[in-house]
Amino acid sequence: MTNEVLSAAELRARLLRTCQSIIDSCDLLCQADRDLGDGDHGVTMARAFTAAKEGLEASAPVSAGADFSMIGSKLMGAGGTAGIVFGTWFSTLGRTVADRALDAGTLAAGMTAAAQNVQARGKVVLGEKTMFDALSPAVEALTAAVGNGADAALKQAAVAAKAGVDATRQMIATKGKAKTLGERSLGFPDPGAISVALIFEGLSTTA
Amino acid sequence: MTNEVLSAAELRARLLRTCQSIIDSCDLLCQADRDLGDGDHGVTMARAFTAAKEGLEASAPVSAGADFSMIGSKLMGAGGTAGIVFGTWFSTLGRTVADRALDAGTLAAGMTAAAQNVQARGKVVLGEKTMFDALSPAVEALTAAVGNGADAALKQAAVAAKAGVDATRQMIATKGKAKTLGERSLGFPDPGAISVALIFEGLSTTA
Amino acid sequence: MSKVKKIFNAPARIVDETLDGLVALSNGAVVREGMWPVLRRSVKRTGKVALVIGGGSGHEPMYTAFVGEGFADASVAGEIFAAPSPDQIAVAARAVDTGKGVLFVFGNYAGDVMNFEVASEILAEEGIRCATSLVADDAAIADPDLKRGIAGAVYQVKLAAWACEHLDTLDEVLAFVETAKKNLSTFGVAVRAGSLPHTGTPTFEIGDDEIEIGMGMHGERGVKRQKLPLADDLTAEITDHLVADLNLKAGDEIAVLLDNFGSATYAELMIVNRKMRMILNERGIVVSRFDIGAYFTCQEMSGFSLSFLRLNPDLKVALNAPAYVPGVGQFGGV
Amino acid sequence: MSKVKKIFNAPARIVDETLDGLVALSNGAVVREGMWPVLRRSVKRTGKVALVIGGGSGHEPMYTAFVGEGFADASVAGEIFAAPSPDQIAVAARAVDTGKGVLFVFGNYAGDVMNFEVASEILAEEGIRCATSLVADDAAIADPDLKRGIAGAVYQVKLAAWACEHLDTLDEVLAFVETAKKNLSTFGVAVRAGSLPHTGTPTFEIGDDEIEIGMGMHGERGVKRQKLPLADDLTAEITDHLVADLNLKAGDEIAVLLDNFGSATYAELMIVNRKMRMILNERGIVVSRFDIGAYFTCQEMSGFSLSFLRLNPDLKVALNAPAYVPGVGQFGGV
Ligand SMILES: Nc1ncnc2c1ncn2[C@@H]1O[C@H](COP(=O)(O)OP(=O)(O)O)[C@@H](O)[C@H]1O
Ligand SMILES: Nc1ncnc2c1ncn2[C@@H]1O[C@H](COP(=O)(O)OP(=O)(O)O)[C@@H](O)[C@H]1O
Ligand SMILES: [Mg+2]
Ligand SMILES: [Mg+2]
Ligand SMILES: [Mg+2]
Ligand SMILES: [Mg+2]
Repeated sequence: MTNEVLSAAELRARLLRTCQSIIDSCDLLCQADRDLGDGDHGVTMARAFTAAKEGLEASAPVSAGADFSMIGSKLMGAGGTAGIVFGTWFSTLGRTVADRALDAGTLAAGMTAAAQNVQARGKVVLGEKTMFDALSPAVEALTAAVGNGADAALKQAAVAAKAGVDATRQMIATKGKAKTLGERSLGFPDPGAISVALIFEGLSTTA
Repeated sequence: MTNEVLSAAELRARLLRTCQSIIDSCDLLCQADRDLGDGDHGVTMARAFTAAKEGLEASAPVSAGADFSMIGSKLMGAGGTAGIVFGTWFSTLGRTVADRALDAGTLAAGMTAAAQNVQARGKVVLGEKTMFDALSPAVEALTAAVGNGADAALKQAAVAAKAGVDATRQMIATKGKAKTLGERSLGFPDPGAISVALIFEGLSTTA
Repeated sequence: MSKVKKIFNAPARIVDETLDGLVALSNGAVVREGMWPVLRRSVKRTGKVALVIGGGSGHEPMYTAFVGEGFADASVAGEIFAAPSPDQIAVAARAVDTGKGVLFVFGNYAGDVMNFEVASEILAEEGIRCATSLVADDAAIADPDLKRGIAGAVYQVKLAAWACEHLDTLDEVLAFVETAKKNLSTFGVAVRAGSLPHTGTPTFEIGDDEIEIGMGMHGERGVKRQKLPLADDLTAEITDHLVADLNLKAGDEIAVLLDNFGSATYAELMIVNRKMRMILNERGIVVSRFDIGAYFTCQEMSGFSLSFLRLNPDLKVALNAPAYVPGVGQFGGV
Repeated sequence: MSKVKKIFNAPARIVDETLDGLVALSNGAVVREGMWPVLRRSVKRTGKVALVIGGGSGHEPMYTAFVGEGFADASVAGEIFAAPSPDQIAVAARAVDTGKGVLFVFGNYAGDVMNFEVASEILAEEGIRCATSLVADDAAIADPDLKRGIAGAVYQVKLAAWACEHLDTLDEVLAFVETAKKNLSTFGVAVRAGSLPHTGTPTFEIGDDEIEIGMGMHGERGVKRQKLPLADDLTAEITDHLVADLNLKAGDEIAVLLDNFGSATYAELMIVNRKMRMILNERGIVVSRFDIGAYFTCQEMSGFSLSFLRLNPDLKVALNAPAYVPGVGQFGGV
């Protein structure tokens, strides 16, 4: 089934699955962060998305914007790099989407604004081996596929995010905890980028 | 060859080999002490017998008594339980043998006095799972075999010391670092007893 | 590989219960701000720039416990190795602001920088002025923007506290600390990683004869790995590096902080201290204050760092001002 | 199993270089007695009973560093986990005897007992009177003869130092310390063993979910092994044990020393402190002094001990007398 507009109920279901998928990936994300950072990315993400999930479960699905905002503020409250970066993403998305119906164009506009805010907050550019290296190509793919509807666009975004993760393997980190590793950061995928791919996978998957 | 009297030169050769044998047993003795104590018995014994060996090497073999005394004071200076206990043994032996020729009777008298002093210093009785459980039977065996000459008596002592080591396996420690282990000390041989057996083996072996 | 065991009730309760433990031992000197992971002096000081410190937990006693005489007005504790969130930081700042603004001192890590930045924006909207003096003392890294904040934080916070106490405006305080920190440099090494209590897994693997040089404080690795050297050679390398970094000359006076990352033994630190003193003596550099202890830790990481602070009359007064925090006791140096 | 790495030059030089490191940081307050492993105050005190402490090394800062105001006149350091030899002990005693005799305070271990005994015999022949107050505070062991000397040593040495300073004769000093120590009890636990630097091998193996209860200070094992409990349950067990051992009642005042064996994290200690306070509060037992730190360690062993000292007016005065040792700093408690 192709959704030209993602209903609040359908989005809610996907968001809940996304939360669960992050929570279930705790060990995987921690291992990725042990290779490059301080080993806690999974713990922080799981804590943040548990709070987000609880927030969703405690409220009725009113609008896409409200759900994104709720998640954004829960992530932001979880602390850590992950909390502020992913929180900025979802908060901006929520603020931009607001109470509009979630069609491909609205989603693309929201994601584009979100990626810009993440970039600004993180003072990050492409190629620094961060989650932005998955987020930015995903948002671009989503925007490029906007004519195919929200569902198809999200699927393209998920593919691009995964490719973005792979691309981070070849990057030398210049932001985050891996920045001091120099060439030793080569060969490992960025943990935050993996989280981005998991999120787009969750958002693009029907039950 | 049976020595009715152990010459100062022959004793010296055996003492040097004994020192070396203890030094070479460092790991074995540490492992035994890890099972029951603080894991350092080999280190202390090796340190003590290295000092003893250096002392011997720096002096001509004048008399058995002098060699025993020299070893005693080197061991005593090495510190630790091993230093004081084995130091007491050799110091007393040296003092008792003094400048007498080392026949079986003199040796037995010296060893008997030494065992008594060790017992007094350690406030230890048989069955407490210490080096005394190898030393005491060894000295008894040596004394019993005194009529067969010094060499044969030392060989009997070595056999008894080994049996003493085995017997410590079945004992619950009530002295030394293992005393708090209770039944957990069962099954392991006492490290100090192993050292005693190594020493009698060294003393009873011709090159 | 065997798991690292710790004594706790639940990983998610560690930060909370650590704060409660600190309050419990302080005889009323420090309290928590509600249920927040914020520790503050129980008696609110007035008419001064407020000092708020913080960062991820797991490095105790830094930053959490360093609240009290001669140190911060409040600390805010994130989860282990994770920066505190903007709302937590804002709570800490509001609790101690006296109208003269708030100085934040925390380490130069992406997460901390971003979270404190958002908090500052929130507070600015409320009319509370905030300024930040980043701790970025890591001599292993040349680029100033990339320098991490490590154990020199202890000195930087102490100097900041003095400035908040004795200087009038937030701008003056900030200028003092920013100038002071140019004299501060730290270098760390580790032979074994610490582990996150949640996973019990060391944050990095390292060979039986290797050492990580230029170590950070979260188990993120250092700048290079090499064969384990003799203590004297290692100490010489570190000492020379710090002397060069601060461009120290004969006759210079310094304070030295020898920080235990967690499970270094006291003997190791003494062996390092011995050699460092020999080198500094030879060069005519005077150690006029020395602090040794596990002040800024990384769980059970085995390693240490040396921090040098070049002293001048002003910094000497500031550094040697009386300081006492309940969870650590007197901080008077030798 | 991977080796434990330490930063040193050679195992056989660790004790020596630790002593040199202590002298180097002390600004002249302590010196070595010749080349001996003996640290003493550089200015010889007169007209008082002298206090000499010591034991095997590897537990730093105890005993080695605890020389100075409010602590010992001299310490004598054996090799790691090995008692000092009689001649070393005698050197320490001779260096600080003022004619009024010497009190030895050291732990109840076979090696220490025998070596100090022989030293006392040597010194007696020279006309120096010595007496011994054994540290035997281990609450895990019921039989007084078998009790080991663990972290309560810090308090016992401090009380002994006060007595040496304020009482006239060796007999009076000994009587004071022997009476005082009846109020002292310690209980330790560990989740991971330390290792001897010479071998780099932990002194015992322990399962991924086990804890050793009633732990000693040399890696010799505790009195039992059990599944790792929650921190609160463990703390309750230890606290109850100590309360029973000292027969503490509501209204009693105690001092508490929470000792880090080596690589316990500060957070773990705070979690323990938190629960201990709750239990003591409930029972009406007042903690009027608290000391926390890695004072008596066992290499990188992971664990801690709680020491309770029941206070009375005399012990309070003695325990709270000013104390400062260069290698540790102020020892003032909270
Ligand atoms: N400046 C930055 N901007 C955006 N993302 C960043 C930045 N620095 C780091 N990250 C992302 O954060 C991830 C690490 O998250 P996490 O482990 O939660 O934080 P921390 O590094 O504080 O432990 C990295 O993998 C990277 O993707
Ligand atoms: N009271 C004692 N009398 C005689 N020997 C003892 C006594 N206590 C312990 N020992 C011996 O000392 C040995 C341990 O020596 P060592 O490891 O060097 O000393 P420590 O226990 O001080 O580490 C034990 O195996 C035991 O044989
Ligand atoms: Mg991380
Ligand atoms: Mg031993
Ligand atoms: Mg982190
Ligand atoms: Mg020993």
